[in-house]
Parts: sequence; C-alpha cells; structure tokens
Amino acid sequence: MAESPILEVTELSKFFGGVQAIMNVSFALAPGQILGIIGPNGSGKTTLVNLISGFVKPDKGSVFFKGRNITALQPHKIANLGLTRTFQVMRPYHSLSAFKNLIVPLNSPRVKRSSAGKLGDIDAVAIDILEEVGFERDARVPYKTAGSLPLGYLKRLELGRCIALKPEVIICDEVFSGLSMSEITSLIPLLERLRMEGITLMMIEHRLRELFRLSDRVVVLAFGRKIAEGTPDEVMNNRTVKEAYLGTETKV
Amino acid sequence: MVAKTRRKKRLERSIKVRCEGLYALSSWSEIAYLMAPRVLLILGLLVIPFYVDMYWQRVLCSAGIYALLALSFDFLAAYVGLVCLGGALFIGIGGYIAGLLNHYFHLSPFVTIPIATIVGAAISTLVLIPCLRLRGIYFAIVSFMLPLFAVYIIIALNVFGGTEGISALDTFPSISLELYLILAAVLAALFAIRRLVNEDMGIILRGVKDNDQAVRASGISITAYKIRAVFMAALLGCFGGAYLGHLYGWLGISLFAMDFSILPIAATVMGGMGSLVGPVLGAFILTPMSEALRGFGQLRVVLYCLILIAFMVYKPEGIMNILQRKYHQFEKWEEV
Amino acid sequence: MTLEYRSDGVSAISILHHSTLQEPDFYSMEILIYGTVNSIIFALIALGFTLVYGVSRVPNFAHGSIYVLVGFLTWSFVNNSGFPYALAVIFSLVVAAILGFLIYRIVLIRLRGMATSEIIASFAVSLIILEGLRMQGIAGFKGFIGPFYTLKPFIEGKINLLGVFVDYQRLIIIGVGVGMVILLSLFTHHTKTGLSLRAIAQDEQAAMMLGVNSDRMAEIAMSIGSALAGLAAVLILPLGSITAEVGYRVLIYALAVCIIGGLGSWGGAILAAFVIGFAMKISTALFGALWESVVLVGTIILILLFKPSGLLGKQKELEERV
Amino acid sequence: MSKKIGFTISILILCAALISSFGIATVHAQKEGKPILIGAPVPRASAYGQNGERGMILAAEEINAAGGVKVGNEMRPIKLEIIDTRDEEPGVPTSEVLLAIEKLILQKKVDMIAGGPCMSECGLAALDLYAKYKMLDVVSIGCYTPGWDQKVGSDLKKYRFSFRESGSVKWYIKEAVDLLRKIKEEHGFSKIFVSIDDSAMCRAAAKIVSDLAVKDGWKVVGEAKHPIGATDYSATLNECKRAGAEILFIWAYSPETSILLRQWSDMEVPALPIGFIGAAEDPGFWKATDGKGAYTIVTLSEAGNVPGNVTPLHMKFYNSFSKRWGIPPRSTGCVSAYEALFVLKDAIERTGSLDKEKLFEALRTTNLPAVRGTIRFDQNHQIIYGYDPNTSVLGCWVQWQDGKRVAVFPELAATGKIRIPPWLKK
Repeated sequence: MAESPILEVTELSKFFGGVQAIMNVSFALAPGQILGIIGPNGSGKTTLVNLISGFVKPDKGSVFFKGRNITALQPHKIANLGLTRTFQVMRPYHSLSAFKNLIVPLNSPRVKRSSAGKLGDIDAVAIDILEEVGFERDARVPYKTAGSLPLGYLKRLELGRCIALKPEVIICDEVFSGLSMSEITSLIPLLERLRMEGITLMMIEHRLRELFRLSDRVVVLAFGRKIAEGTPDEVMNNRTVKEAYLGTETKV
Repeated sequence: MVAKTRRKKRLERSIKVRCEGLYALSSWSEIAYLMAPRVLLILGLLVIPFYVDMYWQRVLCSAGIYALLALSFDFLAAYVGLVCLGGALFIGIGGYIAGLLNHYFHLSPFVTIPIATIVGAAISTLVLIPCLRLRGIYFAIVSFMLPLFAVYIIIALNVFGGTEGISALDTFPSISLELYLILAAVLAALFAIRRLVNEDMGIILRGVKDNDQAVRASGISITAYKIRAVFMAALLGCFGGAYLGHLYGWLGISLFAMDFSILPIAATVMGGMGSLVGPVLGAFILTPMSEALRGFGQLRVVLYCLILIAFMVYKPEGIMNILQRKYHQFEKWEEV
Repeated sequence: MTLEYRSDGVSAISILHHSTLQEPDFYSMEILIYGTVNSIIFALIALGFTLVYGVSRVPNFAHGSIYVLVGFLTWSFVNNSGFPYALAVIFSLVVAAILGFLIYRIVLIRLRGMATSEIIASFAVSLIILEGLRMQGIAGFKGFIGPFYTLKPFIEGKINLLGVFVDYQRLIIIGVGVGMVILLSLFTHHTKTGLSLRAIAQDEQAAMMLGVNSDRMAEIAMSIGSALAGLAAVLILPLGSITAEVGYRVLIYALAVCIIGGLGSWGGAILAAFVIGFAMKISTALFGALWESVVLVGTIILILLFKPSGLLGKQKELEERV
Repeated sequence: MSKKIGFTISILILCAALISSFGIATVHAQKEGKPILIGAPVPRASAYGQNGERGMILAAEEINAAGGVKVGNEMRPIKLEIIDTRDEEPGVPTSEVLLAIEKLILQKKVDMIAGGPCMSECGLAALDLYAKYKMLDVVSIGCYTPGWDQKVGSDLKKYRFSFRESGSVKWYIKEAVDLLRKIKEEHGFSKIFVSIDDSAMCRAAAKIVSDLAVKDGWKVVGEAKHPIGATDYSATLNECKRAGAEILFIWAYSPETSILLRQWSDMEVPALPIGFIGAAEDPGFWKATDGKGAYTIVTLSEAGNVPGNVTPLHMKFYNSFSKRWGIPPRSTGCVSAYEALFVLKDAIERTGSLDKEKLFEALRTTNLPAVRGTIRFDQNHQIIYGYDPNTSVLGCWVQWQDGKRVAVFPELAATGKIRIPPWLKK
C-alpha cells in the first residue's frame, strides 16, 4: 500500500431532496487492487458509483483519479482518462449486433489515441475482445443481436465494453446479480485475469461470498455512511457490519 | 375448426443471411435480387417525371422537399432518439438565408443554396444545442415551438421583410433542372444517410438512442455526436428550405409554417419509421395525395389525418417495413 | 396629397416609446390584478392536460381542439337547439368527457408507451376536430369566420377593484379556478378513484400489481381532462370569441405551462401558470404586446436550460426518461 | 358486456350531439359549354375568400345567363375553376398557395385568373408566378398592400399581366383622413384616441393615419395597443374617457374587437368609434353585440355592399346578391370579385380574342361603368379609387344605425347622416 492510490474519494456527500444518499464517504484504491463495496439495500452503493464516474455531481467532497481531481468532469471525460464502469441494469444497444456494441468504445478518443490510428479492422478488434470475455466465435455469438442475448452474455458484453476502452479502473456495479451459480463461477476467472493485466477493480456486490473471495479490501456502506473498511476477514468479523446486515439500528 | 389445423409460416428467402447487414453473395441472380429494389427506386424517381404534366412535376418538387424533411426527421428520431417536431425551423432558416443572399447580394441560386445549406445548418444546430439536454417529449415540444418563436421574432422586430416577406427572388432556369436537382438531392441524401447509419458514427448514434449512459461511460461525448447528427439532419432541411425559396422565388414567415413540421412526420409514420426509404416514399405518396384532395377544401386535412391515424393504429410498422418483409420472406400455409 | 406608407419597423418602434401614460400606482395594480387573472386562466387551460399526462403519461395534443369543440357545442346548443345556457354547458361537458374517453379508447390505447406516436395521433385528432369545424355549410354555422361565435358571460358587468375595472366573468374565473384546484386535490386525496389515479401516476407497475387497471384509469383521466378543458372553455370563451385558431393557441399555452412546470406535476403547472401569466403581462407593459409571444417561448427555453425537467418536474437525475 | 354497451351508448350520444349541430354541406353546380376558363384562387376558410367566391359565382351566372362573352363572332360562356388556396389559415406555407395557382395554370389550363390570394405575402409572391407563366390575372379580393402596385410599377414589362381591382391601403387611409376631416368640420371635434391591434401592419397604418390627422389639426390624446386575443378593453376605454377624446379611432382585425365596442357602449365612453374594424364589417355584428355596436363607423372598402345609388348598377347588384346567397353582401370582396369578371368580359369583347398580349393592353384602357363607379386602372395597374363615380370607383364607410349598416361616406354614396351617440352630444 506504499504506492499512491490510483483512485481516492474524500468526504463525498450527496443529498437527494433532503435524503442523505451518501454522507462523508472517503476511501482509497491502490493500483492493481480489487476493492469490494458492500452494504444493505438502499445504502447508497449505486449512488457512489454514479458520483465517482461523474454521472451525478456530489454536493460535497472530491474524487481524485491518479492524483487529478475529476469531481467536476463529464462522464465521458472521466472514461477517457481510464476510469469506466458497468451498469447495474443491463441495457445494451439492443438493435445492434453484439460486436457492433463494442464499436462505440472503440471510437472513443482514448482508444484512438492509444492505437494512434493503427487499429486496423475495427470489427475484428471488437470480435477479438468479445472472444476474450467469453463469446464463442465459432457459435457466431458475437454476430447475434444484443437484444436477443441472455443475461450472462449481457454482463460479459458490458465488461467487454469496458475492456475495449483499455481502462485502468473498472467499477463493476453488481455484475453477479441475476446470474446463476455456474455463470458466476465462469465469470470469476475473467475478473481475476483483468487484475492480472493490471486493471484495478472496484466491485459493488450483493454476493458476499464471491466478493470476499476476490477482493483485497472491502468497504461497507450503510445509510449512506461508511461503517467499516478493511480486509474481508476484518470486515466479516466487524460487529457494526453484522448489525447493519441484520437490520439492527446502527449507532454511528 | 379447419382453420386451426394449419398456420402461416414465414420463411427467409433463399439468400443466407449470415448476420445483420452481411450477405454472402454467390451469384449474379442474388446480386440482382438485392439490387432490384434500389434500382427500381432510382429509376422510378428518375422516370416518373416524363409521364406527368408540368403541374405534377411541380408537385414532385414539393414532394422532394417533404421527402428531405421526412428523411431528416426519421434519421433523428429512429437513429439518434431525438424526436424533432420542428422541421419548419430548418426550412425557414435555409429559405431565409438563401433568399436574403439573393435579394441583397444578387447571388445566383447555385451559390445561395450551398451557402444556405451549410450556414443554415450551422445556425439551426446552434439554436438546437441548448435543447439537446432535453429528452423525449420535452425536446419534441420545445422543437415544435422553435419555428413559432422564429416567426414571433421576425414579426416583432419587423426584419427580413416582416409579415409580407420578400418576393421576386431568382428562380431556376428550367423545370427539368429544378426537378432533377431535388430528386438527385433526395437520392443522394437517402443513400448517404443509409450508409452513415451503418458506419461507426451511425452505430454510435444508435447507441446514444438505445442507452446514452453507456455511451458516456464508453468515453464518448453524446453532446458532440448529437450536435453532428442534428447538423446533418439540418443540412437536409436547410437545403430543402433554400431550394423552396428559389423554387417559388419568395421568402416569408410562412416558411416556418406548421405544415413543414407535420407533413414529414405523417410521411414517416406512413412509410415506416427507421426504414429511411419509407419516409421518402411516404412523402412521394402523401404530397400528391394531398394535392389530389385539394378539391375537398378543409375536408382534405380531415381525411389526411384519418389516414394517418389509421396507419398508426392498424399498420404501425409502415408501408416500407411491410414491403421489406414481403420481399425478403415468403409465407406458406403449414399443416399442424 | 402624398402618402408614404412605411411597412418597415421604424414607425412601429416609434409608437412604442411614447406609449400610454398612466400613473405608476395604477399601472402596477393593473399588472397585479390582470396578471393574476391571466395566470389563473393559464392554470385552468393547463389543468386538464397536466392531469392526463400525470396519470397516463399521454401527451394529449387534442386538448386545444376539445376546448374549442366544447365552446362551439355550447354555442350550438344555445343557438340552434334552444337549450338553456346551464344545460347546454353541462351537456357539452358530458360530450367532451365522452370524446376524451373515445379518443383514448379508439386511438391512444393502441399506442401506449410510444410518446412520439401518441403526440402525432392526438395532434391528428386535434386537426380533424379543428379543421372539421372550419368547414363551411354546417347548419347555423358558416365555418369559423367572423367574430360571431361568442358565448355570453355568466353575469354581465364589472366592478372597480382598487382602481382597476374587472368584469364579473373574470372574478368567476378566479373563483372557479381556485375551486377546481381545491376540488381536484380533495378528489385525488379522498376518493377511491382519485387515489387510484395518484397511485398510477406515482408507480404504474406497483399500482397494477395492487389491482389498479391502468387503462381504465387513463380513460378516466382522459374524460376528466377533457371535461376540464371544456370547463376552461365555457369559463374563458365568453371573454373572447370561438375560432379555430383559439384551439392551436390553447394547445401552445397548455404545453408551455406544463413544460415549464414539469410535465405531470400539478403544483408545477400552477406555479408555471403564474410565472407565464406575470411574465407576459409585465412584458406587455414594458415592451408592447408584440413581445408577449417572444417572452413566452423565451421563458420556456430559459427555464429548461437551467432545469431540463421543468420547475417541479419529478425526474431522477440519471434516469431522466420521459 | 356492460363495457361494450357503455361504449356503444357513448358513441351514439356523441353522434347525436354532433348531428344536432351540423347539417349538410352545399355544393355549387356549374354551367357547361365551350367555355372560357377563369381560374379563381380563393381562401375558402376566410371571410374575404367566401365573399370573393360568392361574387364571382354570381357574376359568372349573370354573364352566362345573358349569353356569355362575345369573342369575335361567337358567344362563349364563362366557366369558373375555383380552387382553395388555404391562405389566411395558420400553418399553411405560401408555397402551397402558389402551388394551387400553378394547378390552375398548368393543369386546368385556365385562360386567365381572377380572385385571390388574399394574404399580402402570397399576393406579392404570386406576381412572379403570373409573370413567369405569362398569365393574365385580376386580383380582386384582399391583398391591399401598397407593396403590390409598387412592385408592379418597378418592372411594368415583367408584371404587365397583373392587375389589381381590389383596393389599396393607401387609398383607404386617405378616405379615413378625409372622413375624419368631414366629422371635424361638421361637429367641431378635435381630440382623437387611437386603439389598434398590436400587429406590425396595424401599427404602421395607424401611425400614418395619426400623423396625417395631426397635420389636419387633430390632437392625438392617447394610444393603446392590444395583443391579438386581448379580451378586456376597460383600461383603454377609461383612459380614452379621461383624455377627453371625441373620436376613438380603431384599426383592428381581431374578432375580439367586438368586445371593445360592447364595453364602449356599456361604459358610455364619449368618443365616436371609427376605423378599420374587421369585426364590425359583418352583418352579424349587430346581433353579436346585442345592438351595442350602434354608432360604430367602419369601412366596407367598396360601394355596393349596402344599399345606395352610386351607379345604376348599384341596387341591381345588391338585390341579386342578396337573392342568390340569402344574405346581403358581407364586406370587401363581394363587389370587386363580382366586377372582376365583367372587367375581363369587357376586355375580351373589345379585343375580340383571348390573346394575352392584346388583352392586357385592353385592360389598361378599361373604362367600364360598374357597381362601384367607373373602373379604370392607373399606370401601375391599380384600380383608381376616388370620389367621382364617373372617373373612379368609390369606397364605402358605413355607420351601424338601428341594426343596419348605413352608408355615410363618401358623400356621393351616403344614404344617411352620421349619428352621434347621445352621451357624446355637447
């Protein structure tokens, strides 16, 4: 943890019409780490993702990415810096075929800059990436219309969309939700490989068991506040966390 | 209950479709099969003028303008997700620029139309940029009001000829020129837009329509792309406006008339949303039909709207999509 | 005698500047009173539209045409069929409610969820009604030509209110307008139908699971909304005359109010009615009436620039889908 | 099941309601023969368009009943080709109006055109169309803009086929000023209050009138502008009362002006309302205001719309129009459109052919006694208005007296004296 954090959130707060969605949340993310974020329903997890990725502007606090304050930046600017996210609700570009879905990120300034215009056949690149995230090329899955794909593939497509951007940080908003056990087990190697490739992951999850297996550190949110942070073991044994999950009144 | 023992089955025709938009062609007959509708359309548009009298040729000129507007409406609505009810804005801005250049600087229509097309599209885009943040029917309603706004301002300031407009602008030297100019423009625009929506840019725009948040998370500025899309749609409309101004040699506040916003939408609904060819066909059907109904006076608008509603309710996919299906698939009865 | 006719703007502008001379007190009083009246007129016009949109998400572009149709029917019942005024009004409102029901039942029900199609179809209905009324040769009615299709005010005469003359019809409008808002809020908070309407407006899925029939509610909303448009018509039309153009104008006003207030928000609509009512009255006083419409549309654009979902539009920042 | 019944019942009620108020549209029959085709573009949904249509149909029927038009040695009937231009309706572009005219020229192959369009924007644009197709036309409804004869005058060769047989605002303004002078002399009034629709056209025109009135010794004591759709005029009227105006000069075409006049009567404002008031032209005005519109003075633009004796043809026209259509001539357009066909007939008979180059020469030298006076055109092809029925045609200012429109100006056309409301008498 000696390295300077790649992503740092300081005292982030957001109100929605008087309701505290996020209150004074701070944490940091070291390069190459997997950070898990857990919390009961309505604890503000998705709001936190929206705040970091720039879709919602915070009322207070700042987000630093590689030392740069990105709080006021537009989402696409943030994505171009190398911080991207998945969405909890899967809405692919349903009228397009799966690989055409990747044409969008492949046209972003970030990709164009890094490939210096030598991307070659952009469709082939898209299909390669899809194969990487588990679309069977032989079965012609990449050519299928995105609207007709089952959920498992949609989650992969969503990850593929992020990977196409060659990001440094991916925030995964509940990638496991709605998937069967076998689908989850097949997804985990992919996430581990991403970490091997040096991509930092921040995972918002409900599936605690898988998350604890994957993450290096875990942050726990309840009622918009951070109530615990630490290694999976530390968090699992934290009394406040247990209370929050069991629904007892938290005293903060 | 004989009917229940069989059902209609729909099958793709012999050409194997590997995936959306990619065909494996193996023979001339297959190429011909694919090319036939396109060639038919082009030839049809180019040949029809020979068989009608001059009045109907002029009607075709108007139909061409509506076709351009319908195309621009369909492009924005079906591929970018911007339902722009303000086609009259494009016509008005294009027409005014061309007309004013012609009136004050005596430039020939062949100079004013290109200038008006490009400058007009730029101005229309600038006007619409603040509205791009709006979504769904907010955008629709505000774009519906913008042409009215333009009229109010022209009347209030009493500029550009005020309520009387400016007439005696230069017109085109011959009917065949004006006719083929607009037909060529319609065909060019049609094929350009069809091509565009399958290029990377078109795919990104369709992405914006389906899920703009994901596009933003992919590092692409949706505003920048929407601006480009609006500019392109405005190009078509402004060309139509500039052309219209010179077609009748006049400019006036009625260039912002509601008909220019409504009729193209009707054409799109009738022709088939999202098919691009459909709206063009729709415009070439509806405009002459509207002319043929002229004898009915007010009843014409009523009939017109009834047809429109009937299409929306009973054939919402529109003519073109039905034709396309009939052409590419065949139906047969199947015993159950 | 030489005459120079100038159609340019110079003369027009020059009139503006040595315009009406009135004491400031009187002037501001007039703005206050007539601004209020105008605002309530706007609110009445928009109430039906916002009710329908709020409940069923149907942008009812036939709103203005129903307004004119009710005015015309009332006129026709009084002058052609010889009904007493009150009966004519009631009968027209019933027809309006049925018409609203039918528009939904026959046309809109098949287009649910497709906002564009709903707009186009209801606008087509609007054109059918308005342009149909414009036709000539209808018994006792020669098309909307001339100023002769007017409704009588309920009570003739006027009173002096703090130095400003206000006729009774306008006072009635204020009374009924305020009354309507109160009635509607009572209706939606204390009756079963009203509560169902609100439930649908807030969360369609959940309400449907609880057994609220969304189509039935939309039908009811369209009926009430159309009757409200009709009520606004019989209240407001005695101040002017019945022409087809009024239909288009009323639609534009209703849209303007609802857009500024936030579509589907009743409080927003009322607030917006006051914003527009006063903005227009003040701009008329300051720059002349020609600028009224410019101010109207300008206000819309300005407000939407800063609040894309209207003053009190209830849309989440991220899921702003209308 | 009950749902279905409810549905059916409601449809039935709706139908009943609509049928109770609607009747059946009328259709005009036309005479066949080997006709001269005259195109008649009219905006059917507007009052002026209807006026023109009625005038022209009446004229065509009269001409045909008398045997038709003598072209050389043969008698040919007139056939009207009426087309709806839809100008004066909102949302209709001028190009659509022009297309309707093109339909007449290109498809119906009419020999000449008489009638609209009424809107100035369309009328001006149509000039170029007529020049392009070398089509003879006589504008005879609306289109009062002074821009019209200016434009024709600017290029007489190009626009030589266009004539305007309806009036020009220029003349109507002069009439208004002369009428004001007459009232000033007769009643010793000197203060005038101006109330107008707030439209560019009304403002510009009213400005000219008040400027000219000031030169004549009038004192403009106040001005008020009303937005289109304004429905309360009490503030204006109060101010008018306070300022001590004796004339309330109005230039307004919005139908709501009838409310202004009703309020004027209710408040007994001591000023005589006079001017260009679209609402007060129609015979139905008296009923619409419950008689409160009495004393209002308004122009009907052309002699012949009310009984009088300007020319021998005057009463003949008035009676046959009233008989043919069941109502008296409404306002502008009835007479001029009626006369337009006679002007064309006269020119054709003098030329003896339908050759346009000859016809337009003949039209320029028209000197035809008609309903309004004697029809002559000036060098810009504009009909000459004046006060002498032997050299020009006459306008028509009427005052509402006892439910009738009584001609009060010009002197020669007058059939009654101007009455002053009792509350204005000194």
